[in-house]
Amino acid sequence: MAYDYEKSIRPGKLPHIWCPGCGHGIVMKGLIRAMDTCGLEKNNTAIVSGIGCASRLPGYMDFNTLHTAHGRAAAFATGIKMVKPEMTVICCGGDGDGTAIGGNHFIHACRRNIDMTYVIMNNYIYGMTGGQFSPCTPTGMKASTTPYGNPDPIFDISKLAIGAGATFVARTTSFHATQIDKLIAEGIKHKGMSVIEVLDDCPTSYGRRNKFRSVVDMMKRLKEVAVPVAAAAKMTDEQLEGKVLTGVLFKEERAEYTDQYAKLIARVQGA
Amino acid sequence: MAYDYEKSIRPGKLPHIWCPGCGHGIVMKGLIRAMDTCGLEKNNTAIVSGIGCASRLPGYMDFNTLHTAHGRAAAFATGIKMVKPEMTVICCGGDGDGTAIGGNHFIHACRRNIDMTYVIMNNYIYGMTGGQFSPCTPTGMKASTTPYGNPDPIFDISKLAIGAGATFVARTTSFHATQIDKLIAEGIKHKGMSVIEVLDDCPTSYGRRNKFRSVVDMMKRLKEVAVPVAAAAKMTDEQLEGKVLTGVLFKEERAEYTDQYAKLIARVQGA
Amino acid sequence: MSAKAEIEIIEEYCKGCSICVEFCPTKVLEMDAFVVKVANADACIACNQCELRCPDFAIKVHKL
Amino acid sequence: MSAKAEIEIIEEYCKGCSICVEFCPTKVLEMDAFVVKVANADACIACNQCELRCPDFAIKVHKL
Amino acid sequence: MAERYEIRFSGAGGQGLITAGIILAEAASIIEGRHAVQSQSYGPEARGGASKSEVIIGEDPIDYPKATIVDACLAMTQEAADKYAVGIKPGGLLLVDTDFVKNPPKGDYTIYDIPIMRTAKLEVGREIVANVIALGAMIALTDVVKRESGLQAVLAKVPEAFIELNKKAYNLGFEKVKELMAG
Amino acid sequence: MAERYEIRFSGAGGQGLITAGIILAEAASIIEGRHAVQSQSYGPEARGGASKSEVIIGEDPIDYPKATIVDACLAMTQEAADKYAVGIKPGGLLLVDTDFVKNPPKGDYTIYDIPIMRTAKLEVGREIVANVIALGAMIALTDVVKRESGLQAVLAKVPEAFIELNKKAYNLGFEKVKELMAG
Amino acid sequence: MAKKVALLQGNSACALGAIYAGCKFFGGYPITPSTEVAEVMSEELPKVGGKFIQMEDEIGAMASVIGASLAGSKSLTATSGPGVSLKQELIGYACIAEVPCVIINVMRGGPSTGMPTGPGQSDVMQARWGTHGDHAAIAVCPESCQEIFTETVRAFNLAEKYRMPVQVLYDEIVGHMRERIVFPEPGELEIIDRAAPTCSPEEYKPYDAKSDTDVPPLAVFGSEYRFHVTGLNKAADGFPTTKANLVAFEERRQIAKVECPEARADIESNEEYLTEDAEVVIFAYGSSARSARYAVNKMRAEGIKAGLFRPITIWPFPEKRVAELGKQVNSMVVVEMNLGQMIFEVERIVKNDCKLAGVFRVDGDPINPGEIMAKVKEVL
Amino acid sequence: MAKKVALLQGNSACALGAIYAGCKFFGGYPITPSTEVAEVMSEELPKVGGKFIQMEDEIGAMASVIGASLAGSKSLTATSGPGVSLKQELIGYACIAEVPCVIINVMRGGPSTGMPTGPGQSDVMQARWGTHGDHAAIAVCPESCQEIFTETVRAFNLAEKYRMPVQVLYDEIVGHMRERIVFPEPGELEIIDRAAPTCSPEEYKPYDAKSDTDVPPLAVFGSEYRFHVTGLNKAADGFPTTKANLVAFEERRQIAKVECPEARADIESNEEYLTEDAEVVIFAYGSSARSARYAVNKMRAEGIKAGLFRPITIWPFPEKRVAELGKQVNSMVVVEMNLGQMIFEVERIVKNDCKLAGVFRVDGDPINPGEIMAKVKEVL
Ligand SMILES: Cc1ncc(C[n+]2csc(CCOP(=O)(O)OP(=O)(O)O)c2C)c(N)n1
Ligand SMILES: Cc1ncc(C[n+]2csc(CCOP(=O)(O)OP(=O)(O)O)c2C)c(N)n1
Ligand code: SF4
Ligand code: SF4
Ligand code: SF4
Ligand code: SF4
Ligand code: SF4
Ligand code: SF4
Ligand SMILES: [Mg+2]
Ligand SMILES: [Mg+2]
Repeated sequence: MAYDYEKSIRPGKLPHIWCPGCGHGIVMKGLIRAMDTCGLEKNNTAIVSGIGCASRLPGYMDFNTLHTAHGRAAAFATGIKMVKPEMTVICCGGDGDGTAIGGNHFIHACRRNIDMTYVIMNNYIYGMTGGQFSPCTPTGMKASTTPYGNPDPIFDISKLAIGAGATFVARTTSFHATQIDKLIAEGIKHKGMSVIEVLDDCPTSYGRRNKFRSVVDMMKRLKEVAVPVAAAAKMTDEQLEGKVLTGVLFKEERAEYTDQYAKLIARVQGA
Repeated sequence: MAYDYEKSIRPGKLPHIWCPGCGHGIVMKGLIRAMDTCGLEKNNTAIVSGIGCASRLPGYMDFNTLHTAHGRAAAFATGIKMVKPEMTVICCGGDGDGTAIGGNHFIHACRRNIDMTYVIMNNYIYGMTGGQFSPCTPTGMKASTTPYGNPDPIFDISKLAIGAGATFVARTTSFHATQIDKLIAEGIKHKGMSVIEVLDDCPTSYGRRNKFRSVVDMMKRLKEVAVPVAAAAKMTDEQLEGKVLTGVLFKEERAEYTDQYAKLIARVQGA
Repeated sequence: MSAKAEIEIIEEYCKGCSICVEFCPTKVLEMDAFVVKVANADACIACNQCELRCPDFAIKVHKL
Repeated sequence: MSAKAEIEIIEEYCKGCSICVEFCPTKVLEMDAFVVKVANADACIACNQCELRCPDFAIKVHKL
Repeated sequence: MAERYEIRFSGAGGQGLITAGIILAEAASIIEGRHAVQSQSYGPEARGGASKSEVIIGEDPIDYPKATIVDACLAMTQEAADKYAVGIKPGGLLLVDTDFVKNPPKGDYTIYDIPIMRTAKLEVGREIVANVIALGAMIALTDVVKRESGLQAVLAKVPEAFIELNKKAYNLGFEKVKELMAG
Repeated sequence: MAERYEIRFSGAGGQGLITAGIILAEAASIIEGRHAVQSQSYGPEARGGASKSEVIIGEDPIDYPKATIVDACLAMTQEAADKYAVGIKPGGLLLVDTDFVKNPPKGDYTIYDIPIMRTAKLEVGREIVANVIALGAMIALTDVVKRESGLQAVLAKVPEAFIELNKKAYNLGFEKVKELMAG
Repeated sequence: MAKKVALLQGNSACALGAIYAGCKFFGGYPITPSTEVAEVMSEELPKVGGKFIQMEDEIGAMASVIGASLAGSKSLTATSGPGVSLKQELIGYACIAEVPCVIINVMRGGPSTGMPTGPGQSDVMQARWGTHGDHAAIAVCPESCQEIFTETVRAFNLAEKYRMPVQVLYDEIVGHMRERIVFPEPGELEIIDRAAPTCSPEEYKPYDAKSDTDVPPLAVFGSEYRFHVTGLNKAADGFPTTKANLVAFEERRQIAKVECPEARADIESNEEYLTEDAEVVIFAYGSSARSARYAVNKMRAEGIKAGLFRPITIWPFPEKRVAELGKQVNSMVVVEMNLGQMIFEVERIVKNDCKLAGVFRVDGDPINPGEIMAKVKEVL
Repeated sequence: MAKKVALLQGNSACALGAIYAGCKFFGGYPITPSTEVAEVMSEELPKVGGKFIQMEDEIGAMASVIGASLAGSKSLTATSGPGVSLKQELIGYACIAEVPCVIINVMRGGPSTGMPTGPGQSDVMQARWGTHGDHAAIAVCPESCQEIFTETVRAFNLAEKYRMPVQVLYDEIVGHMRERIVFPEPGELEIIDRAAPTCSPEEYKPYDAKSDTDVPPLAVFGSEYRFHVTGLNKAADGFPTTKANLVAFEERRQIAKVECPEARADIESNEEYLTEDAEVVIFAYGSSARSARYAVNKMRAEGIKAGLFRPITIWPFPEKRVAELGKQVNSMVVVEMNLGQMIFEVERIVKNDCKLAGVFRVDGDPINPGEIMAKVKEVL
């Protein structure tokens, strides 16, 4: 049987608004499979996003869904999780949303190690507003606000997340479709802040401007640049030039925030 | 002769507003010596801060000085540096200012690798507002908003800065007075984003609440926990438990932002 | 050669990105103006690549 | 034993934190209510610790 | 009251109809020195689906910048026709693409059709010029600017290498409509 | 017009004068069931330098919550005296610490002095109770609340172990002033 | 809250009022002179099983509060000037998404950093117009520690009832001074909880208004009523729309739910003191009203027929009553610790009906009764 | 800017106006419908040796603009609704620190995220009151692409002259539509640069006002005039103070410099169309005024004595002229793409002098001339 995505999607919400070939649809499918794998209960799960094309994802999902303001997903989600630690909280959104305007909430959620799973759909561009560069747009590339090539260096989102204290950090691409659900599922099961970066493609606002003939070309590039961590371990720096590591990049067990707070309450109320 | 601090200080501005024993005065002296070492010209140097006790520093300094809004120093400084790349730009401020509300501007300045020197005076507390915990207050400690002990994990500022892309990262403490100027001077000379974290003490808002008898006790603690990176290399994880590494933690040469932008302009104007 | 799966295409969802066409190892699919169509049903080996990769929930592989 | 330096204390700046007192290796300094004072001038070895550590710009070591 | 002529171009996002509107407005306001305002609709996300571009042309400055009742409308797809071929003035004009608009909405206006996309593909050999064909056609249909003004405006926008292609497209559109009206 | 009595405690930050004000307000409003408002000054950074705490006491609710003209003022340091021993009512009262306020500002009010800090250090043995001595003294001086109310309010605030110490301090302050006034 | 009576700082009274109202979540970021609200909440919340979190900034604090409210907790944040400015975008979010929450603004002096430890009343217009876009505002402005307690309770009630953010504004003077508080017994003050949906989960639409002034019930994340929330203009089902009629209906309803006559009457709360026969009325709110009452008493003693009109609810503005008073009196004197803000509203409402003057002050000192009396005598 | 004439989008006209005015720095963050301003600036600035930076968020953008201005560049940022809300704290900073800069607000629909691609005029009150604390505001509201160009130039002039942030508000309709622009020759439009200090560096005080409406000269970081800037209340020398008289002087001066009669006359700019003999005046601004002018023409043709009053400077509000018109006409009709904002100001000023009605719309569609005519006929 074909995979039953529909049972996780709100009736009547498809087709979604994303452009032909937009990678966000592929990530959404991976997320659905991951949530399925984890057996999440609809009523007991919240999906929270910011603003952007990627952030439109929750609207399609038949869960408690919250489409917040640009960049604020992690902070809204923190409020939900504090009040209802028993709920599974998933954040999702774009690279711009999560690392530009939302950078501060993102790093602080990592620091607290609050139990949520943050899926960043990194298409290295502000898709929704028509293709301005994001903190993840590779240096030198074209965007509507870098007509002469992007002068900015990029964030390595995973490095940033690890530096900020996230306890589960993984990366894959929209080409590696089956890895998406595996990593997200692992992130959901991990107790603490999990960050899963999925490199995907925005043919409309990035591809055209950067001379990709089609989204398939863009996906093939993702295939080429991805190197699984295990394989990378055996490669030279030269071989790794221009490559992106995929798989679980970091994992650590550390006290989770709402757990700690529950203990604090117990202590105060016990006293 | 005694060191001539006065020539860098605005006439009539001393005594400063900091409490007896506040570590910020020690850092300011180190900064003055460092600026001296680098032979900075007063008119050609800007010192930019946010809001907090630490952020009061620029007001005393006889340079171009800018006391901005809470958390925004790095962003204001970016504007100055873009317009006048020939100026030396120094940011300073507290742990709260730089890593709580100012976290986003901080990590993005690191990412861009814009040439400025950011001196974070980390007294692990919001001093000015009377001792609420900051993202750097050690877990379990008391602050006015953690009457039951702080449940939050801390940022390792250096790790965060490295994760975000800073190209010079160093740490010392207010006990290690002579190291302060050495590291800041090295940071100023480094082309790119330099972060120098100076652990110092707030006897008023942190010390009392956490049962330190005096600021001298607090300084002695700094002496005890500090381990120079070189020494740390030879220590076991167990020995390093509870210690803080000092010295230059990271250094890398990477294209500087305003340089890149100057090249872009040259390219456009040449064409 | 006989089809290993029946391919269902939900035309209202298909946006014609041609990802499924490109990644189908046996060239079962083809673009028809803006929408994909099954051009070579028998060649399907039920590998599921098309369903897996379609960003638009527009294709379903029903194994036979 | 004779002083290696003359210690200048700027009383209006001194806030009496006693850091200089504690870190002076030869116990030259002492607290006098809220302000530091030179209690044992001859012992000074001009090590500069007091000047270096005073957070308030209140002490100067003039080497003799 | 200033006299104003309102033209709407509609079709699918990506068909270049905003550009068509802009060129028409340039022909009127820059080349002919009259007044023109061009505007377009932005969907919720400014992408996908049907899109429209409106041009209002007049001898005096244009106050109200959006269409009131449209004098002439182009619809390149059925969806666009359904959505945007409304508010056409009694006695007005509607031009549709023969192949893509099978059911043009009926009303108190004259409907014309020419195979715009097909012409682009088969007669010019490049689908991308469909909007220039459409522009030529609309100018022929409405006479709102001179034939030469439209052409001049088109050519001012394209690189050397594409001049002939666009000239051909423009003229094809213009002539196909003139034929139709004559016939 | 509600009758109101205004008292100001001033001294160096850290001398506990805000607490003294709070205790007096509690004595009046909680223990005696009258009305009281306590407020304090915040410097630019809410720390360091001279500090003040004001209490206004009345039989009716207190409207204007800040001092208008002060009935009685305490100054524990010269800086505080210079800064805050102003706006004292003609015929009002000013109490200063004998050792620390060498030049109490002169005016149309009676000045008293007792060695508050010294008493704390030498007679009670703990400088920290200076504010309680001051409180006892001000209550003796002004009679604004009953002697017992003040004591009760003090004791309600301190842990068991410190009851005797504070009782002693309060009484010392109270009696030293009464003696002075009597003498 | 063991004692029935206590001498408390305004900020403590606020926190304890919130706890009384059933608040179970506080998300904040410290700022003078509001910080004590957070400090007391950090101590009290765990006792009642509530959650306190200090967020990374005021924006995060506001976001956490909205999230927490959607998860079912009555939620509070407290801040001052710069923090309120930072929260503006998300205050608008709470308006359009109709999420109940309470925002305390302990007003300090100056724009920007200004005078952090001085009092001010300069944020009252911001409370109405600070966020972009059309929206309604409810704001209350207590004048005493006791009233801070009761108005905080009322703010929660209004937030829950009208499903929106409610602001409590008071200045540094009341925030930091101490007065006797008499704690109401549990049950003594009315406590309103948001209306829960009564339909089946399948039928539930989070913005399904029965009329153009209706406040639809709000379900809770984690219950069986799953729903979607967005800051985009949306239809009754909570999903985005750009349909003109749906957008217009929602935009208008969200203002009308607060500004229709019934709601105004319910939300409005004024104190009138000796206004009945007054020839001059002083319009004052918050701690300035205390100075004004003092001045009124003094002037009455002098034989001047002065009265005080004190709006406790400042938004919506008490238009009807002010208009009536404008017709009654010879002059109105507006007293504010700012350079003239609410006086614009008074002017708008009283029109040419009476003389109008203002007493303004922004130097860090409270307004003195003497200044008020001088102005009254000048205009009378 | 090679051609003298071009068909340009409003947002492009804005960017090119800024370049004409001598702008050399843009700090921004993309947001619909203002993004094209940034896009054009990113292309144009390097050509003239200027700097474009896309910051991490709108707050950072505003901060960079203030920093850049202090370093001596005329500086610009452009944003829309949510971004404007986020900038509020730092707009206040620019006010109190008196740093010239220009903020473009391309207004879209709805509060919060609302309707990002629809037009609105709902931020006009926010432009006056959005930031906390007392402050003055200058805001202009052009109605056409040509006027966006010239008003952007004027905004820079006002910013430099009055040493403060100036906001340019226009809605999505004008921002995105294209019209012919005639480019002024260099020198054709007046360009004002900030006054530089004439005293010696030692004597220089950045806030050394000669009168209570004075705008002191602003030096530049990197010159020999070193100085200190803070967001705290400060004395003439720029250093913080809490001295009541100094604080009050500065707070009042910073409003008076904009609101004193001379400054008002200088800043004010209105268009009046057929108002001379008008019995009904339509008060409209921005793109709504275009609908209103269309309606006026239609009504004149019908014999109705209608006129249009269009404030181009919306803040400070044109009080004097509106008061005069209020006395002249029988009725005023305020037309706004919001639910009633400037009408409050009009009401405040015209008082009982004439009838007043509003035409409001917030559904994403522009106001139609027909709606205006219907309302005029209703009230006349
Ligand atoms: C406060 C605020 N600033 C800016 C915007 C405009 N905006 C909307 S989405 C977006 C960027 C989206 O990029 P990303 O998060 O990478 O998502 P994508 O569209 O690429 O999936 C921006 C800048 C906004 N809505 N709110
Ligand atoms: C927007 C804003 N939020 C909050 C504050 C209040 N505030 C002032 S300083 C400060 C914290 C200062 O802590 P830190 O930066 O560590 O400096 P320190 O005082 O410890 O030296 C806070 C929260 C403010 N001024 N502005
Ligand atoms: S603009 Fe880009 S990110 Fe947005 S829907 Fe289209 S392809 Fe996807
Ligand atoms: S409060 Fe702390 S940080 Fe601030 S001046 Fe005092 S000791 Fe220093
Ligand atoms: S299942 Fe595999 S073989 Fe069959 S159509 Fe899909 S991709 Fe092709
Ligand atoms: S991948 Fe999906 S959307 Fe794309 S062409 Fe195939 S079926 Fe259509
Ligand atoms: S110089 Fe050294 S020895 Fe002399 S007083 Fe200072 S610390 Fe003591
Ligand atoms: S260290 Fe400085 S401030 Fe402290 S006691 Fe010594 S001289 Fe005084
Ligand atoms: Mg993106
Ligand atoms: Mg600190």
